[in-house]
Amino acid sequence: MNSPVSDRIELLRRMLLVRRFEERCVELYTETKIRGFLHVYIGEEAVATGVISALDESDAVVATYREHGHALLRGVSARSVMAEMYGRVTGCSRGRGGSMHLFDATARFYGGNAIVGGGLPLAVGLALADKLQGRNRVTVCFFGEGAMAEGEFHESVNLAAVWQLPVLFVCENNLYAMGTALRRSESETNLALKASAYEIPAWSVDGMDVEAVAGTAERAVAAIRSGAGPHFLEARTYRFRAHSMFDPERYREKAEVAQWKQHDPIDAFVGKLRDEGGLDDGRLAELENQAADVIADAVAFAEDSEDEDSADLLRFVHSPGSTAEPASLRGAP
Amino acid sequence: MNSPVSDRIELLRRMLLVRRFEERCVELYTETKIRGFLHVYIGEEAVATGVISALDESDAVVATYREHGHALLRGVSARSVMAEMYGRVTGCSRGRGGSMHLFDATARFYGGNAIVGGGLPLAVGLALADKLQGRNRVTVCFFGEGAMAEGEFHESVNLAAVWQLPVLFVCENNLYAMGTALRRSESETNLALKASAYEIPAWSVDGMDVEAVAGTAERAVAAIRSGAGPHFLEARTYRFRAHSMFDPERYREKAEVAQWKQHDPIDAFVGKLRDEGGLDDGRLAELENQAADVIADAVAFAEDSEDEDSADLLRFVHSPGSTAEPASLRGAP
Amino acid sequence: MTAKKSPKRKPASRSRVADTTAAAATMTYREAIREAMRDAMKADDRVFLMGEDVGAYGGCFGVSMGLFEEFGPERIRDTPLSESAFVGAGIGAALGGMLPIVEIMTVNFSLLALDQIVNTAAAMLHMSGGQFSVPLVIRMTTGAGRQLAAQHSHSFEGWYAHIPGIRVVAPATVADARGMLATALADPDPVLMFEHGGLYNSSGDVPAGAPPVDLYSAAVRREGTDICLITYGGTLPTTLAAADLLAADGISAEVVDLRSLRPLDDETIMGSVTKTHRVVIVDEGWRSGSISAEISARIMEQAFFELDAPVARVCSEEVPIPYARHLEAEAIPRTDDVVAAARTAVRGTG
Amino acid sequence: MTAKKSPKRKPASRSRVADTTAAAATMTYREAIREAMRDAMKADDRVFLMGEDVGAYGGCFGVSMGLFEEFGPERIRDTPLSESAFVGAGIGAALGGMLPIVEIMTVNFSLLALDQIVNTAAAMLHMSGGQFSVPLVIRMTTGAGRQLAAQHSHSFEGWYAHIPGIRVVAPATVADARGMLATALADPDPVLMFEHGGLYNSSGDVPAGAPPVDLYSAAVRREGTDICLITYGGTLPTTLAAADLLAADGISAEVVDLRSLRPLDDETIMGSVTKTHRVVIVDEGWRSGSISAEISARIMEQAFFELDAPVARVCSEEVPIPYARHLEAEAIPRTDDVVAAARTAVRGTG
Ligand SMILES: Cc1ncc(C[n+]2csc(CCOP(=O)(O)OP(=O)(O)O)c2C)c(N)n1
Ligand SMILES: Cc1ncc(C[n+]2csc(CCOP(=O)(O)OP(=O)(O)O)c2C)c(N)n1
Ligand SMILES: [Mg+2]
Ligand SMILES: [Mg+2]
Repeated sequence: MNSPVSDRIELLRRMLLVRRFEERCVELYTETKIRGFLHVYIGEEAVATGVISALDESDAVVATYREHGHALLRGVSARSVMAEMYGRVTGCSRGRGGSMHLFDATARFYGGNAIVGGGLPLAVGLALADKLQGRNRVTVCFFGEGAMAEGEFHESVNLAAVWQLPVLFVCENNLYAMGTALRRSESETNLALKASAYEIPAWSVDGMDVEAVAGTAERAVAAIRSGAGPHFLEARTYRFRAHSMFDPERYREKAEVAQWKQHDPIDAFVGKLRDEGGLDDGRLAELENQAADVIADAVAFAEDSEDEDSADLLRFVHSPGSTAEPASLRGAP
Repeated sequence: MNSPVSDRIELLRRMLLVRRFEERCVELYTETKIRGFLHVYIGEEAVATGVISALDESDAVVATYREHGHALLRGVSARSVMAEMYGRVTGCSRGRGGSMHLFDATARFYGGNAIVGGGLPLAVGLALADKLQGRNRVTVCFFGEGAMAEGEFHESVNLAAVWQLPVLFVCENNLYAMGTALRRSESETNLALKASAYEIPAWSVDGMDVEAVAGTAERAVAAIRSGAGPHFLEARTYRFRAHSMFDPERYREKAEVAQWKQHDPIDAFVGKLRDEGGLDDGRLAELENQAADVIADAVAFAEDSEDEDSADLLRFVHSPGSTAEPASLRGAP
Repeated sequence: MTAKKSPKRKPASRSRVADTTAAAATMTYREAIREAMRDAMKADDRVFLMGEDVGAYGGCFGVSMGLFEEFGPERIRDTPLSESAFVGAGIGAALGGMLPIVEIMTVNFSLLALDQIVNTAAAMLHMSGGQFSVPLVIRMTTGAGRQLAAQHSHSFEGWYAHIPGIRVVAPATVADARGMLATALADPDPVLMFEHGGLYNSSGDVPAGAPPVDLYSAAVRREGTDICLITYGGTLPTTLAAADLLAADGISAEVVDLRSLRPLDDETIMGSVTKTHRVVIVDEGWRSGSISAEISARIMEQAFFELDAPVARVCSEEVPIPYARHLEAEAIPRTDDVVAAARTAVRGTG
Repeated sequence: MTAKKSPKRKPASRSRVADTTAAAATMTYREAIREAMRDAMKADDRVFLMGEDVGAYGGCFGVSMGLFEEFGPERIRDTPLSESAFVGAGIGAALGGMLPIVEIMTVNFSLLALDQIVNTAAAMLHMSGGQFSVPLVIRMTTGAGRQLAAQHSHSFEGWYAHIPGIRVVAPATVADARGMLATALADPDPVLMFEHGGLYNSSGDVPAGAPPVDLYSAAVRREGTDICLITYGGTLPTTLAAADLLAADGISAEVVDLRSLRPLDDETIMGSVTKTHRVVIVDEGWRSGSISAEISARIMEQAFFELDAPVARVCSEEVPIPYARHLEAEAIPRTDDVVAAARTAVRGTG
């Protein structure tokens, strides 16, 4: 599923899966099946769906703590993602990571990072490794507009630009960093313009239009693969839900949220497909059912899964067999 | 001496003092009177001379580890600066700071910072304090072009811009960060253009022309005082000497250095003043003698000064009288 | 900088504080910190709060809820996501005569500002030969227990206590949360205040007048004769619970709440050691190189011949805190661990 | 990530290393690190060096001098001044299958990259449930003694040793400097290597074949029976000098060089304690919360009943390191301090 996707229905299928999956996660959170912080991507699905559809299997993805969708879209199984949120040993991070730390080596999905901006240097390094090894691969790094104020953004983009590394920086501009509106966190609110100051191609795209995102991402990825160096893509989108499950949303007007919901990327795309043919009620119901099945299966899997053995708490602090492993480390009370 | 200076001879007098003072420091280093790292400003004097001449007494200055000139120009006495490099108790930092950590509260000279980029957040905070207290003061922050790659640059300039704080950011672009040429450290080598991406006025000036620097700095300071928010000034200059006393200079051609020495800011200004009248051999000799006297006096003072009492080693870790002070802290062997 | 001092002491003075809260009151730890900030803001116009989402959002853990509406955006100042710059700006503002309170959402993020804290805030006064004091207070949430995993759950307060030039305090009770801030603001040097996330909802009494609490003396939270349990912050409740269980078991445990991790109150610690001759230190920090190691070493140096048993430590397992509830619970000090360690110290067997 | 492992071990294998340096040799500590890097670069094309001025400049302390000319700008990679990004890029490159050596000029600057080191490098393997190991080596200069003052002179290696998920080594001899890098590169997890600035010009012998040195065992540098002096890195010479003076004074001191600060070699430490029953730890870190505290605490826990005197510590004074020579000398451990502490431990009087 990581080869470029032209099939429009497939794009819809993916967005639907992500949407329904997260809606279920919110329910499971209120049922206390999922704990910790939970950040959902509802409203922003077109961004990751479009961008990731432009990647090859061999490419790499670095995301944030709002990455359930990115993981699923990258091919991490719904079972292992859901099991991870349940804290099960069958989870993609063996229950150690949770919602904010989803990882999958086979999908080249490098997380899952709960430090805002923390993934940017990583992406630069992954791309550097490819360049040094002469591999023609692309690394995509997702981050929010709030992350652009962090020093890591500045240092990382400059490094990628000076070294002309194959990185696609994708800024998910949903206008808020928790409760902080873009204009209160960035002196330059035109983020593509800001990024172009690093002398790299920087484009903006309507993040609520999955095809626009996919098309732009394909162009950027192709350019990067052809050796044109790092690119920056700002996707203009909006977070329909609270930042996390603890957010009273005192910082924005209900009207503003309602306004943006008029541009729901899934409703919009469904409407478009209906108008232009190719989608009817039957097909849509089919997609919804497929999503429902995948999610039900994932939940059942998570419910039935085991927890990691507590005796294995200290595993993976160091690599298995390392002379630095447990015993020596473990401080018995 | 911190009120705006129009007197051209005064500008020359200041540059000469800084030049001769540092030439003496280099000798004293080879005589092992001065130790640690010593970074001289030789070739760059027009920048700090011009900028600081545009300040009022009440303004603040934040500099780097290459700050002997900035300290002298700000009115820190040659005696206390030299004594500091000797590590004497009579030094401006009581011998605790040395060349890289010159401080003077009365001159509002906030150092002296050996962390590249470390002074930028400080300057933003000083300006924030002025804004919150309704004081119409300007804070000038000096840093090298290499510092612009640090995250602190990015975060600090954005913060100053978002909050519209009275800071003048002065980038001393001498083309190298130790051995790293600008083009190898910045993807955008037009630094004023780069800074303008923060939506603040950003200008470039010939850093070898003291009057051009002074004029531009005056305009910037006036604008900031009138409430126009932070400004950025790139001064194009060159370091005639090695980065520090340990630099084999393997990274640049002798020819390049020779070429730049043709534009020595002092020779150039002397020539200009001769041509346009106002300076003759007699007056020049007088200035040289004044500088020589000040320096000789400073060296004599440093030589005759006492060292801090070793028993006072732990003083100033906390403020005098703090319940966290020594005894409790001091770990006897 | 002496000019700064007298007014700086203001917020600490009983009278001022008394004005605002005369009677004793019961409140949550969260409210206590908020009230302390409100008092300080009222008492001295040089005090202001800055940090990520402290304003419009109300604080990521709701600590500053309502202050934005009361004091406005200038004094309850939302910052961009720029930990290094806004902490450094706090240092600069302090140098400029303000009394900033900088909030860092979570201790893990403070690592992004560590250069400013260690290389500038802690060193400034000394590097400048005594000229520039930095009257800055940095508040941050610390600790595990909420399944926030490896980038939101650590306890670095003991680690920070290694740095000369700063004070490190960890209020464990509502009264301390209420009373320490004014004292911290009155201190001319940088103070780091660590608030354990697990304590925000705890409630307790604040004495009439919300008396200021000093930044150097430990508190004996429970008197005992058989063993001394030394702890601070988030593990005080755990430790007091252990003391109850031990009492039922006929072991009289004294509980010392350090309150300040830098400086450490050696006098109170050694006093309790000399009285009980047995010690267990309870610390949510990772065991190796934790503040509990420093305490053990000091007891070794200052009270070696008073010990009837080796000083024991109950710390967090040396692992990035995992998400799964059972693994997280396994990673941090539990009441049983403390009880077992105390039993072993007293009876030679857990 | 298993695929990575076998080849990753290559540079460590004797044979490979032997190829390049057959005979025993005398060289400086600086040359030893350089030779070790050269070998590693030749042995495995996934190895590269990156950092500020490691290339054209030759390294701020000349360690990489000449490697730029030999291996070129791709593998001896100069970075912009962006500590957080290039350390993070080292982590990413390691995840991408490379074996990066990242040089940070001075330990104080590493604080700018601490978030990447602690929140990512150290936690990645665990957070990912064992999927992503980070075979990264970070080298940096540490320590005082060159009058570089408060932002260039600290010793944070013991502080770093608090962090689970990383190894911390501090080669004190030329042979260790020569032999530890290959082992560090062969290790699948992050290794921080601390080079004391005062050691670069010291010279010593490297055995034939420059044998790799493991990353966990301490070395007994001098046998003794009356007291055990435990140290590492820059204070090994100081401590050996103290042992000579003590010998002249009739006190037989054993000297243990820790080599690895994380993990600590408890076995060797306790072995020496059990033999001598008296201990002085010499550590250039600030006293409170130093690695010496951890060692003292472990001796308390593991060898309490073997002790004839309390474990003593000789550490740096808790002050930002001052510039003035006499003050700096006063701030760090001196031979006399060690001798005095040892005499007190043995005779009850310095
Ligand atoms: C370094 C750091 N600072 C603060 C936080 C707390 N935090 C988590 S998400 C968030 C907002 C980030 O906003 P943005 O980058 O726009 O991403 P979004 O949440 O909008 O997708 C903040 C402040 C953090 N996790 N890491
Ligand atoms: C954070 C940090 N990284 C590295 C260094 C080492 N260092 C000292 S000066 C310098 C070069 C700085 O170049 P630039 O900013 O252009 O200033 P210049 O020396 O040219 O005046 C470097 C890398 C440091 N002091 N601090
Ligand atoms: Mg956002
Ligand atoms: Mg420069």
